[in-house]
Amino acid sequence: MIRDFVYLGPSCLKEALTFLSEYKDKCKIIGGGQSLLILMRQGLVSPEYLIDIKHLKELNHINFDSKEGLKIGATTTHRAIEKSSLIKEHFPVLIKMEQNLASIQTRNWGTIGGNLAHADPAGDPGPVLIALNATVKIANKDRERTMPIEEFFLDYFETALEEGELLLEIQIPVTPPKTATVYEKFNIIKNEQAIVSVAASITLDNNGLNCTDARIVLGAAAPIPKRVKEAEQMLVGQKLNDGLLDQVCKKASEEAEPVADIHATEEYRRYLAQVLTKKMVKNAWKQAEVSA
Amino acid sequence: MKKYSVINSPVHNIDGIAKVTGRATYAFDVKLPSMLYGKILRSPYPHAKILNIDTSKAERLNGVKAVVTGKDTLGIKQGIWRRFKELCDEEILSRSKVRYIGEPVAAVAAVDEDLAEEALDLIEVEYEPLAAVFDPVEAIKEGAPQLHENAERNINVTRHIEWGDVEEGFKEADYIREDWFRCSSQHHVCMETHNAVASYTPDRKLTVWTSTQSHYYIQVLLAWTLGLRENDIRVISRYTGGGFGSKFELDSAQFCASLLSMKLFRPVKIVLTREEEFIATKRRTPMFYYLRTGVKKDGTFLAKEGRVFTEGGAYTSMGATALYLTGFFQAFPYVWPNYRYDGYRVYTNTEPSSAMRGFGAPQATFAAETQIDLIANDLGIDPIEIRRKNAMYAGYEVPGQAWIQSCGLRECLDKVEEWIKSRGKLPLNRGIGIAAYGFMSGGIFNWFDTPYAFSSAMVKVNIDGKVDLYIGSQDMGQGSNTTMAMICAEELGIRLEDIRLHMGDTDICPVDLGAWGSRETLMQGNAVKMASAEAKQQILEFAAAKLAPNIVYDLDIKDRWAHLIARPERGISYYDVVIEAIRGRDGQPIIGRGHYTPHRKGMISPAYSFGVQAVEADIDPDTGKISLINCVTAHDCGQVINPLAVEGQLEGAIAMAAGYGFTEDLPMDEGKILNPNLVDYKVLRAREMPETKVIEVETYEPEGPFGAKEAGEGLTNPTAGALSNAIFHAAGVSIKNLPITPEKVLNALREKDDKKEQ
Amino acid sequence: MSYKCPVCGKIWPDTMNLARHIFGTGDQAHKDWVNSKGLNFVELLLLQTMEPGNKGYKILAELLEKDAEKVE
Amino acid sequence: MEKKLLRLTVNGEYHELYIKPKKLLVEVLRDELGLTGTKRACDTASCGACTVLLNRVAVKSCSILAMQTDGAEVITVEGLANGAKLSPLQRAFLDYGAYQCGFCTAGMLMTATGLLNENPTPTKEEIKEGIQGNICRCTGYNSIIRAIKAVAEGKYKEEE
Repeated sequence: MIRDFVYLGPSCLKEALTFLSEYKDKCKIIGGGQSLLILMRQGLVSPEYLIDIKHLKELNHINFDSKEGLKIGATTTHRAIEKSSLIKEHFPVLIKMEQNLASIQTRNWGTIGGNLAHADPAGDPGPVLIALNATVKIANKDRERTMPIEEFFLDYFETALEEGELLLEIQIPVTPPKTATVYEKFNIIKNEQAIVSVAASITLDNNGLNCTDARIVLGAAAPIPKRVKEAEQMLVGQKLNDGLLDQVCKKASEEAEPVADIHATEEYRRYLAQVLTKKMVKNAWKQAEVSA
Repeated sequence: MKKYSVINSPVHNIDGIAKVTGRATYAFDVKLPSMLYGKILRSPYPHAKILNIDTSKAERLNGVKAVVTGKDTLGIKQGIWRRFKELCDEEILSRSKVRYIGEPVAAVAAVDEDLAEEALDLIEVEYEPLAAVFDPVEAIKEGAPQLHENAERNINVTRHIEWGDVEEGFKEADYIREDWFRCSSQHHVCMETHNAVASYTPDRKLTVWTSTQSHYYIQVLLAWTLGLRENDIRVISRYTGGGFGSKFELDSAQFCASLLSMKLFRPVKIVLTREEEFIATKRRTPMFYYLRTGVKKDGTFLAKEGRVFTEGGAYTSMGATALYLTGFFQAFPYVWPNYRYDGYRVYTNTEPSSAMRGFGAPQATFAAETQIDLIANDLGIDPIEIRRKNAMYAGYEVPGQAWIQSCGLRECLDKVEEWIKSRGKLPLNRGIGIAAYGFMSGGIFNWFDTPYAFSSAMVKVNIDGKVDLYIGSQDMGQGSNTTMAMICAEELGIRLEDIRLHMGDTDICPVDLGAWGSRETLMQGNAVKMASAEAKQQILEFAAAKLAPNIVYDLDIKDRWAHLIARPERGISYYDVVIEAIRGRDGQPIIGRGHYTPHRKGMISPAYSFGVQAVEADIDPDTGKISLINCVTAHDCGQVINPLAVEGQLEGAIAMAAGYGFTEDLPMDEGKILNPNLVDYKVLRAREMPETKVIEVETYEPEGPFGAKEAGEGLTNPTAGALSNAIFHAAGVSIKNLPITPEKVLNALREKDDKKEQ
Repeated sequence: MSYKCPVCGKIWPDTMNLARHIFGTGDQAHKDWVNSKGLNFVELLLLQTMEPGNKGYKILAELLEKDAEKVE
Repeated sequence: MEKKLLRLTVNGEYHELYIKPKKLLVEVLRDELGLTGTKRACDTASCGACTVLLNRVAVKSCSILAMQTDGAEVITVEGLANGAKLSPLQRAFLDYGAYQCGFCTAGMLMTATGLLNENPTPTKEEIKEGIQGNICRCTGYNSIIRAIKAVAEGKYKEEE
């Protein structure tokens, strides 16, 4: 049962931030509420005040600039991202990720900001955005700050957002040349949550031979979307070969910190991390070779 | 000229428009003036004594109107096996003891749902936790915690079937194989959760709107447990949002809402949440199967010995029937000269297991069909061939059990074989597996101890030719309303739109035992046909008088034309003759009555459906993940009445049975179900469905209306077995433990590789 | 010749069928009768299931040969 | 708890309601407006039975705070037919037997309507993706997919 609360519909971002600073831990932000309302119904969250930012135009945008890269407002719906021609052109991996994220109904109403702030370790955007080297813009009523999205996730359902702070925007830098990013999740029923997911981003030198940068991120295999940095390092400076791939994906599964639940044992999750890492690194590499 | 003018043609369901326009009113939608909302407090312990319940705080909460506990009941231990007292073991609000997590201990009525829920937190229950047991094999051991006084070693029911001489059979056998199988549980997941609106009025009459498969059973069980006269209770169930076996026993919503309403003389509505639905209704019976099978080297079946322990959960419910049927269908659909089955249903401190679509047969079919392919493989015989060699046939008698009057199994095997051949060579990591199956068309057993006929119907012909058809059967989506109307129209020689159907209301409808065990088409169908024929006969008497034919001529009605069969042009309009007939009878409407009760039809059922299903599946060797590609079913349900409904039943059964095969399960920890929601409980969705194809193999069943048999429930039997065989043929591993998860497949593949290396 | 169930009076062609009937019915009355004869109903059931050879039935059938009323 | 004003146009009718802020859209539709065609079957946004069109796109009304829809346009299953004229999808569902117990049907119809609003000619795979968020326990989906495909292929025109 959802407990009663005071509903606050700020008319602008400034007012929203003022409410936040005023009600602190007594309040919660609601975007699309696709996760929050379920928690509230289960009585896991029962705020006294609910601040609705869903309708704030200032936070609902998708912009691309060849220097600054992509900027997605926090209340942009998943569906808007999925349908954006800008994103399709510059970050197709986000489209594929969105197409397999929950149901169309949920994507129609749910927001990217809400998804990230919920910080579900099995969430899809986290790993991809980390692989894309994204940063997030955060603000309270007095100041703004940005941080790599990698540092945004602290623990299960816990983020770096401090009291009074709001997630405003996701910023994705322009993709370096000879770079490709891919993502895949393993699940039994399509569009449901990942049992394990892997995002990989590979950058090659100008001749498309050696790896100059690699980012590999595991989803649902740790308390947070987890970069497997040792595995990444093994790739840097190397040429693609099966022996290397085997070592890399083994390392990735060693770096994973999965837990068992009713959907999979810890061992199986580790194993999936290995299988998917191999597949993703290979795919990213192949795409990077042919990319501009 | 077509043999039939109404049946065997696709039609819109007669309640279709109500359903696609949102006008169909389910009990879930019922709202009455001054209605209150109820909630049920449930046990957090798998096994505990109730020492005391203090409801005073809850009663003081503003807006709470009443709280009831076991003390407010007559303390009757009820059950659906009314003939056997000791199998009636469930008080819906227990007075002394709880035996599973989720068992009701109290119920609240308040002005709104949230208040009722709040009040639950204010009820103080003092429990004395008891040692609990969850595994039947543990529960049967000496010294295990005992759930029920009279159930030594927690043995609830045992069933034994035997024919021939099994020992002799094994002596003759060239090859004997033993296997062990674990069949998991499954939840019905009806889209409409269990619910009831009960309204007790000062004239001491109780009306209950509810979602049920049998309004008659609910009427009787409520009368018994509430101490009311049966027909002072009216149960209304116009629409039922899915049943699948979960909705013909008395449930906590029906009982608690009634109890609260009787205390308050106000309508009370209780709707179970999805979580309550999962933890505290009923579920498919988990089974541990041992099979020992002896065959000749040419594949001829000689002897089979089956032993089963079923996880009964806390109460008997319908589990006793599932225990018998799994034993019977373990020998289906083949000729076994020697067979022995010993089945044990063991009480455990878990949610009671009971009836679910297939009723013990899907478990039996999974184990049997998986083992048959292993045997065929061991002996180097083709899976189709070994089944063809041993298939049942029309005229076969299952010794002491059943008589098969119609059986299209061999033709089904031929059709499926053709399809498999048409697939040619399959790509790597893909396989096709088959499973043969059969099912009953309604049970002949009467453990409910009804004095009524199993099915009854009434037909009333009005002056304008419109016909009122009164039936007791319950449409829960399977389309029985339409099927019955079609049978009535066909028999009377009129059109579907001439029928006005009355169902789902004990005040109006003649008794039928309800929609379970695939009863309706055959049993209710026979009653409807008989009632229609009786009405038609009365009309034809007047037609004969009018047409004055030579006495040797027979008359009939077809497409609203009453005529001489030999000379169809000599006739009279149905409308005109109806007017004549009613006038001629001093204005009485024409009334036909029909009923059906099986007599001398063996132990199980008057008729059996048969079929063969082929499942084509891919396995990802890297992850063990299974994807369904095709599912083709050749199916003998006798004469098809409603083709669209048969196709729908078949495809729906595949989705549910494939779920049983590889995604659905109810994992527990100390009796607590760990996935009581639709996020963690995985039902198949659109993207997981294979292409489906139905091949109708028509036979004529003498016992069925127009030769019709069961078509729907039995279709859940083959899929899990066919899937496990597909995996066996694709990857050479056999998984005997449902559900067949990617992890199990992967581990099996690895074991296989390890063996190779050694 | 056939045999009458000492509990419910049902007639069976031979004592094996009668034994199976007693197990199959398995209600309190039938259990009690078996136990009253110095056998343990549950132990016989387990014997029947846990080991091949129809042992449980046979033991009860032997008892019935002596105890059950025979009818022409 | 103070009630708030909610302005909502449902099936073309404008409503002003005072509701508790915690009310979900599905509760307003079913309990306040008596539009019980929209169902609820899960509480976890899993089953899609509560799907309605909100400003022409399909959403799950069990997971939307009614207050967040202030000023919006909602279409429920009751709004699909025009008098006796059923919508193409409704007619296709009848012809293909794309419903059985009927409890998921409203959600399926609204999801499919939303799907065809944005993409009038979806492929079979796109249709499957479109209804992936809706559970039907009776039909096994294939008849529903056939019905939607038939409409997408223009077999059913809007009735004039």
